[in-house]
Amino acid sequence: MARKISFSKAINEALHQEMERDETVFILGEDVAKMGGDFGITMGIWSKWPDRAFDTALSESAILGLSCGASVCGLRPVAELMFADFIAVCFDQLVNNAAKLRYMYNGRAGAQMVVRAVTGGGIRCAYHHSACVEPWLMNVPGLVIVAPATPYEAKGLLVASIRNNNPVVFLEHKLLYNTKGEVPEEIYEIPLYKANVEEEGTDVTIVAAMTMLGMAKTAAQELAKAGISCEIVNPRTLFPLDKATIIKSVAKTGRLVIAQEGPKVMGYGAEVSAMLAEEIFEYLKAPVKRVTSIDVPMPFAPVLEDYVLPNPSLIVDAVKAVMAF
Amino acid sequence: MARKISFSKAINEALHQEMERDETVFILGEDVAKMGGDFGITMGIWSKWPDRAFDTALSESAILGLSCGASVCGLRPVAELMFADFIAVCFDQLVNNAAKLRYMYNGRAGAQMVVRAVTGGGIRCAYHHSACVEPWLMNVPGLVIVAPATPYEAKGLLVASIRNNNPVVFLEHKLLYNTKGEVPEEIYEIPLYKANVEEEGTDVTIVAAMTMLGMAKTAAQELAKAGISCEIVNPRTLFPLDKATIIKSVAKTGRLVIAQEGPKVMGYGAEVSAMLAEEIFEYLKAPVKRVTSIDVPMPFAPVLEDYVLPNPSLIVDAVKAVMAF
Amino acid sequence: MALKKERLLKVYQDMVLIRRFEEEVDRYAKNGTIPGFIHLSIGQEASQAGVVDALRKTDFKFPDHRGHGAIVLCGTDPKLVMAELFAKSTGVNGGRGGSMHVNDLSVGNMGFNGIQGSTVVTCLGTAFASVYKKNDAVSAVFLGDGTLGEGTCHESMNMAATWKLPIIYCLLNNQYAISTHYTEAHPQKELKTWGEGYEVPSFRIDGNDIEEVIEYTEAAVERARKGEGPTLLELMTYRWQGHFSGDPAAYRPEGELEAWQKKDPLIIAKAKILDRGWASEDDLTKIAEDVEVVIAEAIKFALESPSPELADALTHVYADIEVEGR
Amino acid sequence: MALKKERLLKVYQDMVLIRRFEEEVDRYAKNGTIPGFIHLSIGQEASQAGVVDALRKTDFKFPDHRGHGAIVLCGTDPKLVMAELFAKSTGVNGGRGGSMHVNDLSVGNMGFNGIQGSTVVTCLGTAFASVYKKNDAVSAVFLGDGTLGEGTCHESMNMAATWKLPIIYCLLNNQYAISTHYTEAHPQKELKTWGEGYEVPSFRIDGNDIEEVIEYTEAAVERARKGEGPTLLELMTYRWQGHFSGDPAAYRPEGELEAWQKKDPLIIAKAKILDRGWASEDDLTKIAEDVEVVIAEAIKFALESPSPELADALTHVYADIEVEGR
Ligand SMILES: Cc1ncc(C[n+]2csc(CCOP(=O)(O)OP(=O)(O)O)c2C)c(N)n1
Ligand SMILES: Cc1ncc(C[n+]2csc(CCOP(=O)(O)OP(=O)(O)O)c2C)c(N)n1
Ligand SMILES: [Mg+2]
Ligand SMILES: [Mg+2]
Repeated sequence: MARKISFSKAINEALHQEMERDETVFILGEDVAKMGGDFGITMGIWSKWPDRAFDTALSESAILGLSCGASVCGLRPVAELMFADFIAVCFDQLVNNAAKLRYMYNGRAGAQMVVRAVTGGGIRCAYHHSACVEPWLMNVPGLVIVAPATPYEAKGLLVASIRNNNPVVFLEHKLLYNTKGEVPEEIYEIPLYKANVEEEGTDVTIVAAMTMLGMAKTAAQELAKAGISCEIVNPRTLFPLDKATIIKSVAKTGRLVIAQEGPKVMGYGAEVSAMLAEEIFEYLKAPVKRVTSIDVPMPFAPVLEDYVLPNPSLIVDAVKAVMAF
Repeated sequence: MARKISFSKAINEALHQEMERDETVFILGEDVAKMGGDFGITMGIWSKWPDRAFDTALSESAILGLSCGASVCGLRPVAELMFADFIAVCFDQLVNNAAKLRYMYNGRAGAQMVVRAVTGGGIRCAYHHSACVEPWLMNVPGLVIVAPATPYEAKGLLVASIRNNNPVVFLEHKLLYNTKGEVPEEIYEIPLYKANVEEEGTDVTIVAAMTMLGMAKTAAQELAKAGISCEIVNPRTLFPLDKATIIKSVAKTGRLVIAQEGPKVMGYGAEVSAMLAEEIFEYLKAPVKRVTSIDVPMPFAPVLEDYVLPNPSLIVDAVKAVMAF
Repeated sequence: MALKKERLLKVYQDMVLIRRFEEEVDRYAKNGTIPGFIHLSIGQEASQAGVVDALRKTDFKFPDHRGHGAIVLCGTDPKLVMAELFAKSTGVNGGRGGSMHVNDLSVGNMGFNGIQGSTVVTCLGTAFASVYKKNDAVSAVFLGDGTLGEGTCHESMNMAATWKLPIIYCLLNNQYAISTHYTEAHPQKELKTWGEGYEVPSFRIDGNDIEEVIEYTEAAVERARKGEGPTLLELMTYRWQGHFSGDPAAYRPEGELEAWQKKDPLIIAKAKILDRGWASEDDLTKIAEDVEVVIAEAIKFALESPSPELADALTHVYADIEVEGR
Repeated sequence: MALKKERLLKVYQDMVLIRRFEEEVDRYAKNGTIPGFIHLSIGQEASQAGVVDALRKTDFKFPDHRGHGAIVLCGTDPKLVMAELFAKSTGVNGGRGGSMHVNDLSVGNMGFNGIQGSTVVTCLGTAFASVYKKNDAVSAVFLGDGTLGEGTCHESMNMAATWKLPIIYCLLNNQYAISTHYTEAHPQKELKTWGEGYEVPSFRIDGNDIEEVIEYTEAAVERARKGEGPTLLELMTYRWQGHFSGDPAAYRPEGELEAWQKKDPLIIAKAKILDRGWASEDDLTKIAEDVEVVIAEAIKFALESPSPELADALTHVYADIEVEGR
């Protein structure tokens, strides 16, 4: 049976193998070099390539600005922003610089960079260390947002992201770091912009990414007992979205529940729902339900955070509701 | 007949009257004092209240940070950010400071501030001076986004925004500044969080804000000739959205077209559509169509900008399409 | 500057209190009782106690993320601070904020913002308000050597210096930002040089000597109250623990911690007290005992307090709109 | 430093060229032919021509929003720049960028970003790439006195100084940011003091004297190529026009413009040439005539060129994804 490693290890391995393969790849960020990253993800890179791993000051705009400029010179920066919440302090560099650089240079150059960011709630760090940032970025043409759910995806999608010539925001959910799964040792790519049908089903489609995928699977087992067959679609790339795969699934099941972390209003589930209402309205048999966090800043107390975050039983309820419609 | 003034004059008058009424109100921003603002909106305030109007350096994060701190001390800052695109450089101050301050202080204080920002395309200033920023902000609980479409709304909604105790992003569309309309001289409030049914109709609901309202009305006249009766709903407040009014209208017409400037993917139209698919799916008779900008950075050349922006005939086509469904 | 006897004894007790407070926090963080990340200020007591002591209750104090000490000394009952760290409903912020977000407007503790560099611009507003309202309240913001990397520091210092706002920038140079030494993140030999680039009075001082901290802070406060503008204090100190409770801090060279522990702010203050014959060992033991009572009460209170109600997650998002729960 | 004869004549011609270029741009902006906002660099020619002349084609140049002059002198055919401003498909950026976004990587013109302060961090990357690839290309970024207010300036200077990156910060102090005088937005008597806060060599120089500009830029270039790090040049100059073409600039005191016009960079250079007997009035008239030919051609080309095709709006958003039009 194949080798099992953790989500963190999978990312670390992808970085090592890409650094090995392509000397234009380098890493930068706060504490990513000598210490190997706040979450230990860049471990061992600096000792192997001291000239290609850089500890920076707390200057996120400089980190991304440098990455944009270096990209134009043909390099492939992989920047770490620690908590995704910090994208807010360098937001302009992402949406007005990186995202628009290729357009501005008429395709002669672009921001071929990866921004790794640790996303989501669950570790009791309250409202400045728990954000799901994809909604801030999905209205910005030029950006790519990748969201792996398993160690296998983490490695293959990161390799593809580093090789991709667009600015990629690579979301790493902190609750996934210690999850384990089968990961090939050799280097491989999982294509961007392609969703994955995780489980086939006939009654209802559940769209779920990152930690929500596991919750959706738990819910699906529960629902199977009640005789409800769920098809689970994992977007993998949140933006641009793989419309075709989602449309195909919902055209078959006629029902959709989106399981998404983060506030409901203008979460990425809104776009999934609106896209379907526009493209295959005639196939929809029931309301499109969104299972999300409660729309509040993330509170600190564990009981409160657990209450605010979505969970499998909420998915079960939502699916039963659309089935009962 | 009542007095007609321009959209800019209406905003200027609201500022003067609120400054007059409440001495905790002050204005700050780049060139807002002595020059009266890059767009002339704050004209005459500094000469009347030299101690309550402040020209700042090009330091948008400082402008908003100062506004947050001053709010906590009971003042009511009205900051101008010139082009809304610049919200990107102080994004953190809006989403992580202003938006969360009341939550953080458990209601003992909050960011009772207004951020005026000039939004949208149409003046050939390309991709860094044409943004529609509401999608960046609508997933952030705590914020309010107000979007006036007429001089009457501009005055009444700004007065309400200044008196409101939440952080309000007040969007002023550059193409509306010179439009004229009836505006009472006396001070008045138009309630926030309330949409307005601009025209009653029976066949289809068109949701349209700011400049899109005028386009929707033009389209509706055209459609009336074809015997199609449109109900036009102007959200006025984009976030939090007045769900009730939109739901009531669509429950009646059974059809919805959202006319929105800015890229389609994750534009605010996505939330309007998703909200309806969740709440009143059973009333929907046809696909929900979104008429938007093309999903690209805004190009400079007039022919290209006009091509990228939405227009009335696209609304006509979309309505005809949902009617033909 | 030598402090008066009573005052030195008082701030010594302050330092003993926050040292013990943090030691207990560390214990309950390590045994899993306290959730989330905890940044301990052990070793930095003189900087926290000195700055706070030189300010009034009505002044605006912005603690940093390593701020429990300053937070307690601002005047909030230690019980309520401890309960907040323990995520209890009786916490000063109802358990919604935790270690990084303890605030209490009634004592001028404006709280920290988890985004480094954010309070550095927020303090412009409290200082601006003092000028606007023509009162003499001063704003003091704590920031670390690493946080000085944020662009907001420039925007803040530039505006404060131009408008002569009453702000004291308390730059706690504890040598490291997580694993990165300040000399690797900044070009200056002394970080205070940065402040001179704005023509702002800037001083590098011994952040472990409570008398020196109070002397320079009082001078800065006086300038600020007189409308002479901001001051930058680079307080040289050291955090004994790693970045967070549990961080092995492997990035520190052999013996560095031990060298700094010889410069323990409590030992320095104690020596002064004894040298001057202002108290006996027994008197100081008595102080320690008094502190233990406070600490024990705080822990007991925190442990026995109930968790928040679920509905507490939903309040105060908006001033005028209710958020619906599940 | 006195330039060699040929070089002084060359940069004099450069300045005449960009002066005339801007005068024509102003005309076509005022008559509505050129769309959008136009920021004219008339009065700042010595700073633009001097800095560009001291650099190589392979160096990275980041013009500011008032950058037409520098843009033309980077080496792009003036025709293609003019056509870009006229929003024509033949423009160097196909008419998609316009005045604020003219770039041409083939001559090292990295273009401007409409968000002030953005290129100030982007240039970290081009400079970093020189170090990473072990070549000696230098990065030069133009920024205005107002733009110095942005937090990115701090993050950039802090990192560039710490890592000794080959960057020249060309701070064009033309006195105003729109209507705001630099003394109202910054605390320093001289803005170059800001750079000293990072222990970076910083100089305030006469931005209207082409020889002084070239002398200091060359020194900065040499330091950069030798790996000695960044330099800050505060170039004292003045924009004769308002902020944008059409701005009445009512905020300027009586006579200020006239005083600066006496310090016209072209007059200063011309006087040197004549004093040194390096050219006659006739020679200079000849230079002016040669320039007129270039300008006339550029205008003709721009006027006669076609507008972009609608499909041009859709290309190069992503490297690998087509955007669908209507
Ligand atoms: C904008 C932002 N970037 C990064 C972080 C993560 N972070 C939290 S504390 C810290 C180090 C701060 O170092 P310093 O300012 O010296 O304070 P110290 O921890 O040494 O007391 C970092 C990088 C953050 N919270 N916010
Ligand atoms: C982040 C940002 N804030 C504000 C603006 C609007 N703006 C454009 S130019 C300008 C003034 C710049 O002044 P300065 O840097 O001195 O350059 P100058 O116009 O004097 O050449 C302002 C405020 C902007 N483009 N970007
Ligand atoms: Mg530190
Ligand atoms: Mg200027």
